[in-house]
This record gives sequence, structure tokens and C-alpha cells, in this order.
Amino acid sequence: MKTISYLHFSLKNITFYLSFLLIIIALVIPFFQISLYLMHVLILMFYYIGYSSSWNLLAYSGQVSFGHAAFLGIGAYITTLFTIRTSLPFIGVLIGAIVSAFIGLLIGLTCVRLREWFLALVTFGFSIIMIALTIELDEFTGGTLGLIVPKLFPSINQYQYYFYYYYIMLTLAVFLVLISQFIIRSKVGLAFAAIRENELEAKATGINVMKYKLLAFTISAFFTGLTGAFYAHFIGFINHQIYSPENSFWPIIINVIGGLATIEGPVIGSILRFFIIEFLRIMEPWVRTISPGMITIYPKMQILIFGAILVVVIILMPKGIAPQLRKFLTPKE
Amino acid sequence: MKKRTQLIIAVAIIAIIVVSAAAYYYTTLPPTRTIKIGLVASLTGSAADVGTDMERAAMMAVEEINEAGGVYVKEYNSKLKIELIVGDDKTNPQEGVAIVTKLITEDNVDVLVGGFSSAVTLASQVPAIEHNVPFVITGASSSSVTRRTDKDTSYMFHYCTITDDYSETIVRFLNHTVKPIVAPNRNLSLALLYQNTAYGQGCYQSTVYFINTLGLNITIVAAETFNMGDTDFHTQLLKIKNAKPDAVYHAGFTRDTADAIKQGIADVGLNTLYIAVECCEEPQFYEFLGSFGDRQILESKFGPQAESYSEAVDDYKAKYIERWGVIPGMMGADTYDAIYLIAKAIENAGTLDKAKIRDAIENIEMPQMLIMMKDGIIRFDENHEIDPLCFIEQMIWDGTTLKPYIVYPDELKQRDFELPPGYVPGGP
Amino acid sequence: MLEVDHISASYGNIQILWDISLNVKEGEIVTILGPNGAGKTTLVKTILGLLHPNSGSIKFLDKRIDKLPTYKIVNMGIVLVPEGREIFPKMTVYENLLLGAYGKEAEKNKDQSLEMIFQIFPILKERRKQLAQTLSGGEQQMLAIARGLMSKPKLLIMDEPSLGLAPIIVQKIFRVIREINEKGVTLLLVEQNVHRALEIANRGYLLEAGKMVLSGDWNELLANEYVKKAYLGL
Amino acid sequence: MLLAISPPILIQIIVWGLIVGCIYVLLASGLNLIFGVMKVVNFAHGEFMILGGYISYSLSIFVGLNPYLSIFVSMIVVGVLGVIIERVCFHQILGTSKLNELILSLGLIYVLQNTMSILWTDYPVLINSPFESRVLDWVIIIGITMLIMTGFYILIRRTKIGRAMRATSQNRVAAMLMGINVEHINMLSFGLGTALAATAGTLLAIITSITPYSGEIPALKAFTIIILGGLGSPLGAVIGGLGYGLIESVAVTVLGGTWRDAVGFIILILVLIIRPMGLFGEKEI
Repeated sequence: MKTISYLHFSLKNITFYLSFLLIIIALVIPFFQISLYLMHVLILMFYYIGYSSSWNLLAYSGQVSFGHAAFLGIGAYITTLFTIRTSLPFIGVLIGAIVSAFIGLLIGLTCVRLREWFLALVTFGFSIIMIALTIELDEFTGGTLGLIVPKLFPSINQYQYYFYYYYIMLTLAVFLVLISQFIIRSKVGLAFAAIRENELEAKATGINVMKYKLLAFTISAFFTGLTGAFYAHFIGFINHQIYSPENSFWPIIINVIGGLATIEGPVIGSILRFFIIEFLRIMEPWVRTISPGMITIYPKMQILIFGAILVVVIILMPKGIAPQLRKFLTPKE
Repeated sequence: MKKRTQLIIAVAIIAIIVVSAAAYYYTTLPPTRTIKIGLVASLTGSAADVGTDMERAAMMAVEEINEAGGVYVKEYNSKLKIELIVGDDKTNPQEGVAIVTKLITEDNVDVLVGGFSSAVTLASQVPAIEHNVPFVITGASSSSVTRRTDKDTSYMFHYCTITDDYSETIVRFLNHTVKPIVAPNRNLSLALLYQNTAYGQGCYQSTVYFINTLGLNITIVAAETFNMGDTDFHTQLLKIKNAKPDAVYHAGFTRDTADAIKQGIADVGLNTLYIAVECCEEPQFYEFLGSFGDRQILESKFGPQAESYSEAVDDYKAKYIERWGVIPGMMGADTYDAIYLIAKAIENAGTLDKAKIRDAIENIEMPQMLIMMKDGIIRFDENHEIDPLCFIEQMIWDGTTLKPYIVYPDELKQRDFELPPGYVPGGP
Repeated sequence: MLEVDHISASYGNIQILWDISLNVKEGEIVTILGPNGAGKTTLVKTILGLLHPNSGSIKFLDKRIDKLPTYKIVNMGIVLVPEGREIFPKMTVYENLLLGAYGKEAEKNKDQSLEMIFQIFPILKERRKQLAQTLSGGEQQMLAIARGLMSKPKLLIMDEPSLGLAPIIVQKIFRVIREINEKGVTLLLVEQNVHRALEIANRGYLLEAGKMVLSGDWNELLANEYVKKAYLGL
Repeated sequence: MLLAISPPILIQIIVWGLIVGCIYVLLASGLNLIFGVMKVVNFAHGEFMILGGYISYSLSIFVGLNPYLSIFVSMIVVGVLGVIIERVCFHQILGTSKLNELILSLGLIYVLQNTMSILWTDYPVLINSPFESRVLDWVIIIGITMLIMTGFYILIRRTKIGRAMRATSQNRVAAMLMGINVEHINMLSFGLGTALAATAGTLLAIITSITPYSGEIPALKAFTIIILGGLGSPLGAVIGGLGYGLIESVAVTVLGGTWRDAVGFIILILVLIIRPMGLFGEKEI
């Protein structure tokens, strides 16, 4: 009994120190003279942590969404439209998140009776319908030409903007990871887990399955909308491509690679995504020197290699990296 | 097995970090001063086919300038070589912003060139605007990239034809050449089939605009849309057939235009006059169309396949074929010119100061190269746009190959316009 | 014929079977008795290769089978009539029977086997064009047994053939079981219904909580005080 | 809207819907077979389709083979590739999380698309039909679809191997107990499914052009079709495929090209709100 609690204690310590270390590193990075581009991709990395954590909240209740880009885009569009008219970006961001949560509730209502692939395809369908709607309502949304998104802080230069945005996105990411931790550990989280494991049993133990499923949809859509709104203000431009299937699949890729239904999954997945993609990008000048024939092929090779990495990781670690890492960090008996 | 997997993963992660760090360090070593030109092109994604042509053309221009010794810059009192750094925007706004930021802040480019999709360029030009990097846009055909009002576009230059140019040329041609033959006593019925993107919508809107402002007797009887990347246009074409047009204006890319024309003639039985826009000026377009392209129309500004009309084009074509083994496309031509234009501007500025380069580009006056100008001189107007001379080609199938001849305007005319075989005029 | 030698098996991390040994000789009816959750089905699955034992060995006709995939074991002549029937609901009765004769040997004799089966279960002949899911519970059980017989088994294992059936049908099924045995098929019968099982079996084993607690001839077991108390309610 | 269109053109629109429907039928049937037997969704199905199209294209260009005959070659090539991918990839993750199938498929999509893009470039290709008349092509396409679907039906319904496939899809454990080597059945159905996709790809490349990326959306549509038709139901895939082609054609006519991809999903959502199990689905999966 004693050894078990000791193990538990030390494991907790390691993860605690590790996350502490990561946050410290993240906090000090901007003070080194790094290029704006590196800042840019780091900000995107935080954005992906936030986005996949929000997705994870829904997945935690056993509902897998293939169309989360719908919420991302709604958050982004609403804040854009609001800010263009009022120049109050922070309120816009909040309104974007709220509208997204509301739409999440509506989509959730159509989905409560659906399972697995049915649910996945319906959510995916919503994101495709959003593309058509956005193009069709072009007077309002700017159609495919898109909308230019006002900045969160007008009238500061790009270096400052990136500096601020770095901390905003970092805060958002940490906040979303912590809040998912909080929700998952709470009674609500227990209900989510119960529904995920066995819906009928959950019902039998008196859990209001419908209520919690809708709650999961709403919360997840809220945070996704929030992330999307901040993202739009960062990129400065938004068009229908925000609803693209690729955007819907990223949180799934990140979560599955990182470790499904774990808190650290989104973090590990996003960091890994960042490293793989930047690594492939950094290799580009070098690849160009090996063979001139590679010039036109390499951009495609990058995606090809990324795909191959996905395949290999999934085959070797079907449960994702987080459980492997946990084992690795756990002291051997 | 499990332990080994763990070990492999750990080693892989560490290796990735180490190699990235090393490569990062390696790529950021201060090199000797060169003129760095960043090319923004779509090398993957839905417009990947055009990006490659832009890249090849840009490489050729850079190689030629470097072989000639480089660009004389007064500030350094020597001829500097040009270094081309290519960034892939993946036909996606988010990636576009990232890659332009990378080109500017990591590769420290002096000038940017390229940009294909209008929507992507609208997003990706923002970092260039913020950092005051001159950007010569050679692909995006929506005028909004230099006329946007929310940002200061004084560093943006639009060195390519825009959708206004396409549509104006086309409606003028229809009115001047086609209407007298087909519908002398009534309004000409025109149908549009356009991509529902910024570019296609631009073509549609400017067509309406020019018909109205020029007061032409042309009626738009149908306007159908399709999604970027679609390959099946049968339903839209059937609907257009139902509207009985005299001509169909297809605003899209190489792939969809060729498909639509072929499907329209072969499958739908819509035997009419098809008008394609210059985006299609790619060797693949002619190959793909084959006999179906007989006596169909292509609006263009650069005709490497046409009968010789300009020495510059002939030279470029020969060099391009020698270097890459294929006939050049249209997108590369703008980019090729733009590189020379930038080199000239830098030489004029005598410095690599970005503001001075911008001024030099703004005030540039040089003889036309591949793209013909109305007055033969490359210069930018107050909107930072050029005034190109567009023309209309008619493609003739001689039994083995499809070859274009210029039929409009009169000063470039190589042949008289003829109606396509089996042409069925539309109704009023 | 079948020798199970000191096997243990588990689902994931939960061990279900501890050190189980049993054997079946040619021509016998042997029964495995035990309450719900004793591990009977797990034992059967382990024999059929649906689950591989952690330790111990299983031999059939003097060949090790504990590492073979299920289909090879089946083709060697061990056939299971699984618990809960497990018929193919959207196929006809006839197709279900044909699937029984999937192995090469069995396929050669399929007409002969069919004839025999329709003799034993005339109802199946009547219903042979019906979808299996439309049959009643008893008919489905008969179909499952018949399908097992189509395989020309050397050893037929039946897992709870009487589960959830009306007494009259149970009676019929046990009559059939005896009939099958008389035709030369060795039988391993897994049953909760101790009384009935021991009526027809030569020998029996008693399994409780994953461990073999008793074994012996049918009359020995019937006479055993513990069995009497715990299972026969005497 | 439809009334404003003259009857002969309306008929053409409907016929066209059915021809496109044929492609969906082939695609959805293959996906359905794989799903039925393995309970795995292969989102990279569309890429196998396009690969089939490219192989037939290359055969018709370099060998001069009649495209309708090259279908059978590309079926075999793509089918064998399917078997290899089943062994190397899908087999390894059977029984783990369903999302792994998606991620694996996405990885395969990236690999296959870009491999094709490197081999055949991004320019669209079209297989030139050997016949003058397009109507003849359409008749042949419908004929080939019927032929292949009949062959498929006979294989599934009347042969021993088809019986084993159906048995595996209905009850995997029981199939094992019948002495069926379910791993062989997995390989076979994956190969057969991808071979059907290759047929769809060849026919698609004959009626419209293809690029390495044009398989992505059709695969998702095929998945919509089998969900609508009830997962695992072969007849549902056929009716669903034809219906989908028809609806799409009519929707483009009425609503415009923008709605081409969205309309199927709108119908899916409406259907699933009323019947959460799909049109022909019987029980919860």
C-alpha cells in the first residue's frame, strides 16, 4: 500500500515539475531574440493546444466531432463581424464564443441520439454546410474573398503585437488545459466519462445523459469558438477555408497522436506537430542542395512524409504518446 | 518490444530536436550579402499546378541575371547576386501568412514576388504591409489586393492583369467581333460559368460592370457557379443550355475550363462559343482540349503557343523549353518579368533600403518584356496596377495539334475570327 | 483425444482460469459443470484458440493446438456450438448450414451431412429458405447444433445448449445430443444444468471460480455430497 | 425552378445524375464491404479510386489498352495494393480506438495523394474514350457498373467465399468457429473493396477528369451514402448511390453549384434526426 502511494506521489511530482518547466520555458522564450516567424509558429502551437483541448472536452463525453472547424469558424466570423462594426475586439471575442456555444447546443440537439460514425459524419456535414452558407451569404461574410479581421490592439507595431499575442495565446492554452483538467476531475467530468464508457449504464445510475451530452457540446463549442476568435484576430484574415475538413481534422490528429482522453494529449500532440512540420520546413534548403530534381517535389514530399509519420505513429502507438510517456516517467518497481 | 518502442520514440524526439536546432543554426548563419527575393507560390494544395510554373520562371530570371553578373547596387559599389527563396502558401490563407512572415523575418528577404490565389494573397500580404516589404503580386487577379482600404497598400504592386482586364477585353471582343456575325439585330446572349471564388466572382462582377458602363447590347442569360476543384460541370452546362446563350464565358483555372468545354461540347451538346480566360494559357490546356478546342476562344496577355508576335516571348519560350523541357505557362511570365522589374528597380534605387526600393518600383519606367503594355512601357498607375494589353486568341485544331492565333485586337490580329464548327446560335 | 494440461488464462490483466487440466477420450460424453461465471466459457474459448493460454498446453490427437489460430483448430475437428447460438442472422438456414461445412473435408460430405441433419431436425428442412433471425429460440439452438454437425466434428463442444429454452425443447435437445454421440461423435458438454448433464455424460468436471474442484464418473459426481448440496438441491 | 427547364434537358439532368450515381454505387459498395467485414472505415477509399483512374489512364496512354479493358488491370493492381495496405496498416490497428482508423486513413490520404501528384503531376487527366459517341460511353458505363455489381452480387451471394464474407460481417467470432480464416477474409474484402474503387476511378476519369486530390470529397460522400443506406447493407449502398447522384444533380440545378457538396449532408442530417439509424439501418451500431 505504501509503495503505491509513494509511486503515485513521485509520478505526480515528475509531471508537475515537467509542466512547470515547460511553462517557464514558454514564458521566457520571447525574451530571446527569436524571429517573428518562430513566434508565429509558436503562437499557432498554443492555438492548436487550445483548439484540441476544447475538442477533447467533447470527446471526453464519448462524442467525437469531425466538424469542429464549424465552431472555430463561427467564433471567428462573429467576432470579426462584431469588431468591424463596433471596434470592441475583446467583447467580440466573447460574443463569438457565446454564439458558438449556442450553435454548439443546437448541433448537440440534433446529435444526442446519434452514435459514433453517425455523429462524426453529421458534425462533419455541418462544417461543409457552413462553407456553402458562407459563400452564399457573401454580402455578409465576404464570400470566398473573405473578411479582413481588425487587430486585437490597433496601432501597435507587429513586434509588439506578436509579443502580446504570444502571451495571450499561451494564457489561453494554459487556461484551456487547466480548465479541461478541472472539468474532467469534477462531477461533470465523471458523468462525461461514465457516458463515454457505457451510455446505458450511465443512464441506469441516474445520470441525465442528454443533459450532460448537450453540456459537453456547449462547453466544447464555447471554448472552440473562443480559440477561433482569438485565432482570427491573430491571422487578420478569414474566409470559408476556416471550415475546411483539414481544420476539423487537426484536433483529432493532435489528440490521437498525443493520447486520446488525456489532459496532456493536446499539449504533446501540438508540440510534436510543431516540431515535425518545422523540421520538414527547415530541411528544405538542404534538400534543395542535394538534387535539383527535388525542387518541385519537396513541398509534396513534406506532406507525404508527414502522412507517413502519422501512419507509423498510429501503428506503433495506437493509444498515443501520452500513455507511453507516463509509463516512461513512472519509476520502475 | 514495448521498452524498445519507448526507446525509439525517445531517441527520435531527441534526434528531431537536435537536428532542428542544428539546421536552424546552419540556415541562419550570416551569409555574404545578396539580394534576397522571396517568391510566394502555391506549390501544394488546390492551385499547385500553377505554382510550379511560377517557381521555374522565377528561377530562370534569377539565373539569367546572376549569370550576367548580378545587379549593380551603388550602396555596395558592386554587383550583387540575387538569391531566390521560395515559400509555399499551400493555397491556404493561414499558411500564406506563416510563410510570408517566415520569408520576411527569418530569411530577411528584400522584396517579395508572387502570390496566386486572391484570398490567400489578401491574407499573406498583411505581414509584408506591416513590415514595409515591397511585394510585387504576379498572380492574384482580384483588384482588392492593391485597393484594400483597411491597410496601407503603398508597398504592394500588382504586376499582372486583373479580372477587370479580362472581362473588359472579352466583352469588347464579343461586341466588336462576335455580335455582328451571330446577333446583328438583337442583344447577344452571354452565359457565365464561374468559380465561386474571389477570382471567379470578380470576373462575373466586372463583366456586368463593363456591359453596363460601355452600354453594350449584351444580355447575361445565365450565371452558374462551381466550387474550386470540381470536375463535373454537366448539370450547370445543362442549365446554361436551357438558357440558349450565344457564347459561354468560363472563368476558372486550366483544369476546370478544359473540362467544362469538353463536357459542354461532347456530353451536353451545347455547341456554342466558349471563352476561357488567360489562367488557362498552359500547355496542358491545349493538350487536354485537343480537337474540342477547335475555334474556341482564349483571352490572354501572353501567348507562348501562338504564332510569333513578340521576340521577347519567343526567346523566353526557347529558353524555358531548354531549361525545363516543357512549354511555359502564363503565371510564370508575370513572375519572370517581375524579377527583372525588381532588379531594375534596385539598380535604380542604388540601395537595398526597402523604402527606396519601393519608391523605385513606383517610379519605374522600362520597356515591356513578356507582358505587353498598351503603350509599351512598364509603369504603375496610382493604384499600383499596370496597364496591360490583353488580346483574344482563337484556337485552331489542324488535325493533330491545337494552336492559338490572335484574332483581336486589330493591331495584333493574325487571323480572322470564325465560328466554331457546328455552332448553334442562341436565342434572344 | 483432447488433453488440457495445467492451463491458465486471462482477459487483459484479469486472470480467469487457474491451472486447469482435463481430458476427453474418443467416444465419450464429458461434461464441464459449474455456476455462472466459473470460467466455463473462457475454458472453451481457450480450447478453440479464441483466447491463448498464459501457460500450460492443450493437445488434440497428440498435437499441440494452444498456439494455433481458431480456424486451424476447427479444421482439425474440434467444433464449438457456442453459448447464445451465435448464428448468422441475415442468412438463410440453408446458408448457415453450408457455413458449417466450410472446411475442405466437411464440404466433400456436405450432402450426406445435410441428409442426416434434416433427419434429426426435420423442422430445419422446412425452414431452410427462411432467414435465421426469424427462427424461434429453440429452432435457433437446433440450427446451431446442426451447423456444428455439418463440420463433421471429431469433437463437438457444446456451450450451454439448454440456456433459456423451454423444458420440452431442452428435453429434445438432450435426446439429440445422445443420438449424436451414438453416431460416433465425441462430446464435451458445458452445462449449468447439472442433473440433466450428468444423466447423459460418462464423466464430468466441476469448475468453480476458475479452478477445477472436482472430477469423476457421472455416478461418482452424482453421489458426491458437495455436488448434491450445492447443485442438486438435495 | 425545375419547371423552367425544358423537358429534354431535364431528362438529361436526371440521366446525368444516374451516371454519376453509378460511380457512387461502386465507391460506396466497396467502402461498405470493407466496413461490413472489418468494421473499419477507410477514409482513404477515394484515393484508391483516383489511383485506379490514373493506372487506367497510364495503361491507355502507354500501352494503348482500351480504357474499358484496363479497368480490369487497374482493379487487380489497386486490389493488391489494398491487400498490402490492409496487412501493413489497418490490420495492425484493428480493435483499437475508432479514431485511429481516421488518423491512419488521413496519413494514407497524404501519402497517396502526394505520391500520385509526384508521379502524374497536379494537372488533370482524362481518359479518352475510344468511341465517337458519348452516349455509347454512358451506356457502357452504366452497363459496366451493372456487370460489375452483378458479379459482385453473385460473388457475395452465391459463392463459398462470399458466404464467408457475409458470415464474417454478421458475426465475426462465429465465423471463426466455422473454420473461416477471418484474416484472409479481411484481406480479401479490403482488396475487393479497393478494386471496386479502382473501377469507379476509371469510369470517373472517362466521364470527367481527375486530379490527385479529387478523391477526398467523394470518399466522404460514399461514407454518407452507406450511413444513409444503413451501414453494412449492400442494397442500401446501391439505392443510396443512385439516389445521391440524382439528388446532387437536381440540387445543383435548383440551388447552384455551391451546394454540390453540402446538399448530401443536409439530407443526411435531416434523415438522421428522424431516423438515427439511417434509412435502412435496423439496429444501433
